[in-house]
Amino acid sequence: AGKYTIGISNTVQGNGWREEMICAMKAQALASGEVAKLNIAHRNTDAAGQLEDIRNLISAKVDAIVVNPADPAGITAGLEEATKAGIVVVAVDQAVTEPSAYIISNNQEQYAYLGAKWLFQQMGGKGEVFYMRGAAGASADSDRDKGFKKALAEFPDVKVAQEVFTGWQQDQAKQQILSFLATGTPINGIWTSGIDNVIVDALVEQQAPMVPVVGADNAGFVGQLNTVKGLVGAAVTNPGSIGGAGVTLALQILDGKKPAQQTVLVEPQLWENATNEGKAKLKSAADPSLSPEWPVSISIPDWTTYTKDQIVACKGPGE
Amino acid sequence: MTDIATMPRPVSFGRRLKRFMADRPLIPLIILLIILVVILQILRPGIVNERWLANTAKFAIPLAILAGCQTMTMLTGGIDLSVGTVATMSAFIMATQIVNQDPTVAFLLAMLPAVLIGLVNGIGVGVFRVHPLIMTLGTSLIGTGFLQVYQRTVIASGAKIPDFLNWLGTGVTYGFPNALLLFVPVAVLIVFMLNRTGFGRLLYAVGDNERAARLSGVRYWQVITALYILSSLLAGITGLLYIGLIKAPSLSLAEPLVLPSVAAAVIGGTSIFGGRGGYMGTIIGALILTVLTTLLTILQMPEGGRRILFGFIVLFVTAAYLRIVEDR
Amino acid sequence: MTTNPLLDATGVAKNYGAVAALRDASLSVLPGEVHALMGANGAGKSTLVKILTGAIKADAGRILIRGKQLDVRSPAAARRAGLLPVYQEPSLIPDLDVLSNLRLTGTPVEPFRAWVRELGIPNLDIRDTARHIPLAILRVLDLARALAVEPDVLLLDEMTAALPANLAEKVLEVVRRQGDAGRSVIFISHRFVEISALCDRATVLRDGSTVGVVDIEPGVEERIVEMMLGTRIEKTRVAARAANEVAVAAGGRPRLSVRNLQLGTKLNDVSFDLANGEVVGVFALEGQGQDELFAALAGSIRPTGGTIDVDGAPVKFSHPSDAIQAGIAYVPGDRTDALAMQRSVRENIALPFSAGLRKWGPIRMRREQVVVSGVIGRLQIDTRAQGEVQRLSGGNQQKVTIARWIAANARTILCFDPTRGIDVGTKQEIYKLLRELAGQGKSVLFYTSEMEEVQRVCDRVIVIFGGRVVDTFSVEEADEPTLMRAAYGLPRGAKADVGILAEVKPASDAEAAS
Amino acid sequence: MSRFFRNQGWVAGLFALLIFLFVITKLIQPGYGSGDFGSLARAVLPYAFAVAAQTVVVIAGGIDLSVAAMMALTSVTAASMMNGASEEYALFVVPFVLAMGLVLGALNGILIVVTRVPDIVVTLAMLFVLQGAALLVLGAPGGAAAEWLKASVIGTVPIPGLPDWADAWVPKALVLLVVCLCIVWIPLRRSRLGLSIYAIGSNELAAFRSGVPVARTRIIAYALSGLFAALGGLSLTISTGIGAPIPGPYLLASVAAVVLGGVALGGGKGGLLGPIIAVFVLRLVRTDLTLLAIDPNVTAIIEGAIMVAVVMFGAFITMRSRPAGATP
Ligand SMILES: Nc1ncnc2c1ncn2[C@@H]1O[C@H](COP(=O)(O)OP(=O)(O)OP(=O)(O)O)[C@@H](O)[C@H]1O
Ligand SMILES: Nc1ncnc2c1ncn2[C@@H]1O[C@H](COP(=O)(O)OP(=O)(O)OP(=O)(O)O)[C@@H](O)[C@H]1O
Ligand SMILES: [Mg+2]
Ligand SMILES: [Mg+2]
Repeated sequence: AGKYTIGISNTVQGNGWREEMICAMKAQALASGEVAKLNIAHRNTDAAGQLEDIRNLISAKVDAIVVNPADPAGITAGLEEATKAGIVVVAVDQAVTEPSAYIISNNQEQYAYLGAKWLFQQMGGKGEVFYMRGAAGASADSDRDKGFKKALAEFPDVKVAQEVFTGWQQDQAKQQILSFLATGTPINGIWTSGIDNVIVDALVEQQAPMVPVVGADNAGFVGQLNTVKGLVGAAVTNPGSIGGAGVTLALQILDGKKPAQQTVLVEPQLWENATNEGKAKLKSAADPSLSPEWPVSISIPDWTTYTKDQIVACKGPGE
Repeated sequence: MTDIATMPRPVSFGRRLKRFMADRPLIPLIILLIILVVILQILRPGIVNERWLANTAKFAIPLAILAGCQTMTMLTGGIDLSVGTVATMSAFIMATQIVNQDPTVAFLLAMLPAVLIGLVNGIGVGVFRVHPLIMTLGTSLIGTGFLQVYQRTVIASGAKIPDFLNWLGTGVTYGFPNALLLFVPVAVLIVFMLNRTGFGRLLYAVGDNERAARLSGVRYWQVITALYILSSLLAGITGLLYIGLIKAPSLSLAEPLVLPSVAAAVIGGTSIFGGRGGYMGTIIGALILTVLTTLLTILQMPEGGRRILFGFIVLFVTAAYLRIVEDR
Repeated sequence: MTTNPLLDATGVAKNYGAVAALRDASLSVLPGEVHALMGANGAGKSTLVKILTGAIKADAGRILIRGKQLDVRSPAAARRAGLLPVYQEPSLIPDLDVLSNLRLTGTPVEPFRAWVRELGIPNLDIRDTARHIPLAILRVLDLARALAVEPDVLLLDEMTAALPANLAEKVLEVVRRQGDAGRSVIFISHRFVEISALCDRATVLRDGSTVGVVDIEPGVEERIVEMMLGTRIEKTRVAARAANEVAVAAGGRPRLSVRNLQLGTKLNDVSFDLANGEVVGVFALEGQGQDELFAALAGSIRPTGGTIDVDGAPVKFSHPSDAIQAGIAYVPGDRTDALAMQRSVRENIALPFSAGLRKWGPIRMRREQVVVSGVIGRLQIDTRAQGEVQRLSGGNQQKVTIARWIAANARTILCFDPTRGIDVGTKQEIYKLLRELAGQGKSVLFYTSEMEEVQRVCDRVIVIFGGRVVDTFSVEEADEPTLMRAAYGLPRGAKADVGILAEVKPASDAEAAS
Repeated sequence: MSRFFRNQGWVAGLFALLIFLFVITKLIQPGYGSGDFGSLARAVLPYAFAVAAQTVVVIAGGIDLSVAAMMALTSVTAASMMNGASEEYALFVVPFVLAMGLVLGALNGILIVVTRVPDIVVTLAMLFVLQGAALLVLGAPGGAAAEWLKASVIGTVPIPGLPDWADAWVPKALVLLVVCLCIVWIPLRRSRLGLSIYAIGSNELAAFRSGVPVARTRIIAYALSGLFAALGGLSLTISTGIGAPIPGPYLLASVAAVVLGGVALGGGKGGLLGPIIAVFVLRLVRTDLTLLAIDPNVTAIIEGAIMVAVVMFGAFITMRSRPAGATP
């Protein structure tokens, strides 16, 4: 058994990406052999609630806290208190503004930019795009919006036909795409903020003309990219396994191996099925045994050491 | 002097119309629905076509069934906030159990938590007199917790949507969504139950005056327990229908339907204080909400503006309906 | 007339949808007068009071107060104009204690306490929450609260209906003195004794219109009844109970046999029998345990001791449905306890049909319709507003509570003050009905707050005092002084030396005359 | 004495439960000290204001579904106004935001009174409207809070004459909470207005007939609710230093705490102390679950079960305290 207690704070429960992140944290803690106990605060709440959780973790005297911040700036006070109490703080998935914290994050702006740029190229640099965002008012959503707008600026002939917020809810997204299809407005591409497989479903169901679709590397969507006839699309990686990487980083720091910089960005990749090379990547990435909401990139080279069985088992040390 | 009061005054056409509508509260509700559809058609000419109608029905049906659960519980002065969780649980269990179970077994397993949660709700509310809001909120938290725990045991085995549910959820036959095959009997049953069966009568009576019902020999806990089990069962079935429609088993699948289901029942004229209301109004309420959602989706405006508009339209529709219906 | 009226309302009309509650009501009250407002159930008395006091808005009409036209828009405005009502339903806030209720209405506390004592409640704790206070006391508190602000016009809507004899007596005394002190009182009651003892004049309403104003003098009751009932009079004339009408042969074991019933401190030792075909009266002052007795027999509360036998077999009721199973139905005194107010008359009457688990299935609508309209006809329920029971007048609501059990064909009916707030005509109907039921071999236990009713319906009467049956009389023995004496716990044969008894006059109202 | 227990027994019981939980906490984590108590007080702050907001309207016989959205709107408004502004400017921002809460709350009340639509629908509609408005103010979390405001909930209040160790147990956040609530509540509770709020919740008809201006009282109750919600929104901005347009989990939490605190959802009964203690209980349970490192999926089950169990227990003792059953 290991020697450290690691605290984890996460503020979204019940979505596949976050569940994978938690499982990655558990699996990595187990695989590292250095962690005696995980102390996980995992519930639906806001920044104030996350502050509460962080302070509770401080009270519980953990050695490190890995946090997926509800907001980059909103939990500064709690992170500062943690650092003062000698606790190592690592933020995953999103950056935080607290300077003492270490950050290992997916680059959300780049995520959107990469996918949007590919999409606009597929559309031949012109036409109408259906822009399906995440949850209005969430910071990850506004970061992605920046990336999307950046790409849009590079393609002056591409227009946003309609912008909707899916709230990252499957049912809302499906209802929205169906409503939109019913209007008969012609579109040339669909960009989604990770609620992707229901969109393809809807296109198939309604026998609507297939247009290029960009989504995330969720197992369901990756499977569709491989199998659905006529579907051209791209999955942009946004690994939930970043959580495991966060645990690794925290352990490195605890062991005295501080990284060179405070911030490590995991750059997204894009897998498309328009080229043979891309198809091959998608084939190898596909994993039909995973829950369709889980990202298929279940590990991050150099950062995670667990096996697929371990993350799927979703067991931490002592469980 | 006295003549003014005693003479039978000629009743104006407006008043007659108003009284006509007041006696048939469904008519103004339907008119409000039609107005919304017309607005939609004006904003996006051509949108109201066969396919749109089918899609609207598809999404309105699960909402309407859940709103049926709310209608029935609200008649007794209660509310069932656990329907979202129950529907999600049934859907998720179905999708994960079908992978290596017989469909019948999977179905029974999927309905098991529904029955259990309904039973616990019923006993809590009916026997221990816990406020329904707290009781169902509590069981929905507990249910969510169990679902999370369960979810971890099936990560490796994946999920599948049974073809039948797929057909039921998304299929269309001669322009009619297949979901109607489930919904029409359910709706007829609920309406019949509320109006023409002893149990339905008791729901109204218990919600109106529990002491009076008791003195008439009604055992409150029996009615309430049966009610919450029924509500949960309906929610479970809705979950199966919904997973056939959405085809993505998530741990929060039906949660977004909970508040709208309450809203649909209230817009449809059911009183949250009990004793008053009916299911036909609720169905139209669900349709109104679904059309409204479409309307807002296709509107080009900032999300904040959309929500503000949504709020005001809901308020306006309900207020207009009340104005028309109440004859004071 | 020499003096100007204090309050003068003319041409008041009020419609509820298709129902005309008031068509053309007028009412003129002189200073210092106790003015009766009379009318059959549903005539519009309560509606008129509500309009006069701003609780609802009239559709038409003119209201003058001290000769000035005032627009009384709310109860608060009426209060400022010197009009203070005691409505037919208690209006203390249930969840506030009495003191807070006083503060809410800005009522001075000391005068209130004085009035409460005066009205015969010596030991009121004003920190008690209104919800926990019995109905009769609440009515008195309502009155005391009104009296405490010394209104110019006091409007009392069936103030005495829910009161036991001793409290009613005090109320009448106080009201009479109001008149003497130069204040006006509008007094609504269905009891002619009270009207004749108290009032100077009476305005009579029928079907929402004022049909006459009469001075109260001996013998005027006949005329009032005529005006009140109009065409209904003929039916009412059918005499109540022929003196020789006796119970059908009460052979065999008693229908209901109660032995040594105990319930906490409320019931100490109650034993009596109720035979098939018999109407047994229960007479008691307020709070002697009669509520608990009825509730225990109805299965509403569990007795702590004693036995109840039905048809010779011991029973233990743990829920009203057990009692109903045994054929015992309970008509509570407070109709808000018995009715689903937002539901229709039909549903309310048919409610017991669906109660049992086995009856949850489809309803045979046609059969139900027949049964329900049968009892509606039999009790002459005014069904103009039958869609919702809450829109019926108080008296008609009361009838629905009884109709339910007639429809369900209950073998034994426990009636707790069933004629509370019922007009003379209907009262007669109910007396007749109860006798008819007895004639069919059914049995009735009948609590009443009006002594003369004992004479009209009962075969025997038991008197309860302090939670014990203190005496049992046959109907022939049960004259009012005897009953009163027993109700005060005085042994039989003692001298009638209690002050209040001296004032009890023999019944001399219209009903007796008919 | 017996009346005290009848009226305050529930609150006393809750308080005992709270003390019990503190003992448990100390046993789980012997190092639990004044600093941790300060954390608890800060965590309680937004919940407590949300619950106060809910309590006022529930006592008045209504329910406010817009509490959390109101907090979000006031929070983003405060945060965006203070963004880049001087420290002194916050002196203006605070009263402005409070006034905004008061006015928007009153708007809730006015809409209920004018449209005669049930409270639950009006506040549900307002939930969307306020959410939309919050999104228009700030499209994503952001803004700032003045330093002195942030400092106002950190640390402890030195009370003259008290030894340092005792001072350490008086966190500023707690003092702020108590002061804010008392300033509004205590004078209200004793006033005729306060009685009127209870009266309309207890029996609206009786209240009207007692001369209570029902409409005005209802509007004031909602305005007060808005004021408390604005305090809650401010406390969010103060503790996080930003404003977030997505409402936090305060709506359901507030309803749950109201019921746990002994306030009847029908209105007319209860006080503010019970719900506030209930909030402390719920937060402390959360702390204990974290200290014990309970599996996060199980915490949902435990929280739900505790909520249900406490209310069930309450119902149970009420039933027991009436051995003779309901009087007729
Ligand atoms: N809210 C209402 N809606 C419809 N009808 C009503 C309403 N309130 C009263 N009515 C009707 O108005 C008529 C007069 O009722 P009101 O209560 O004034 O009678 P009342 O003379 O007081 O009778 P009682 O002696 O039985 O109390 C009745 O027919 C009643 O059904
Ligand atoms: N649904 C109904 N509609 C109308 N009248 C009814 C209904 N149910 C019962 N009754 C009448 O109520 C009275 C007694 O009811 P009760 O339920 O005790 O009958 P029962 O002896 O169980 O008869 P059954 O077996 O027919 O239900 C009978 O006069 C019966 O006609
Ligand atoms: Mg009346
Ligand atoms: Mg009477």
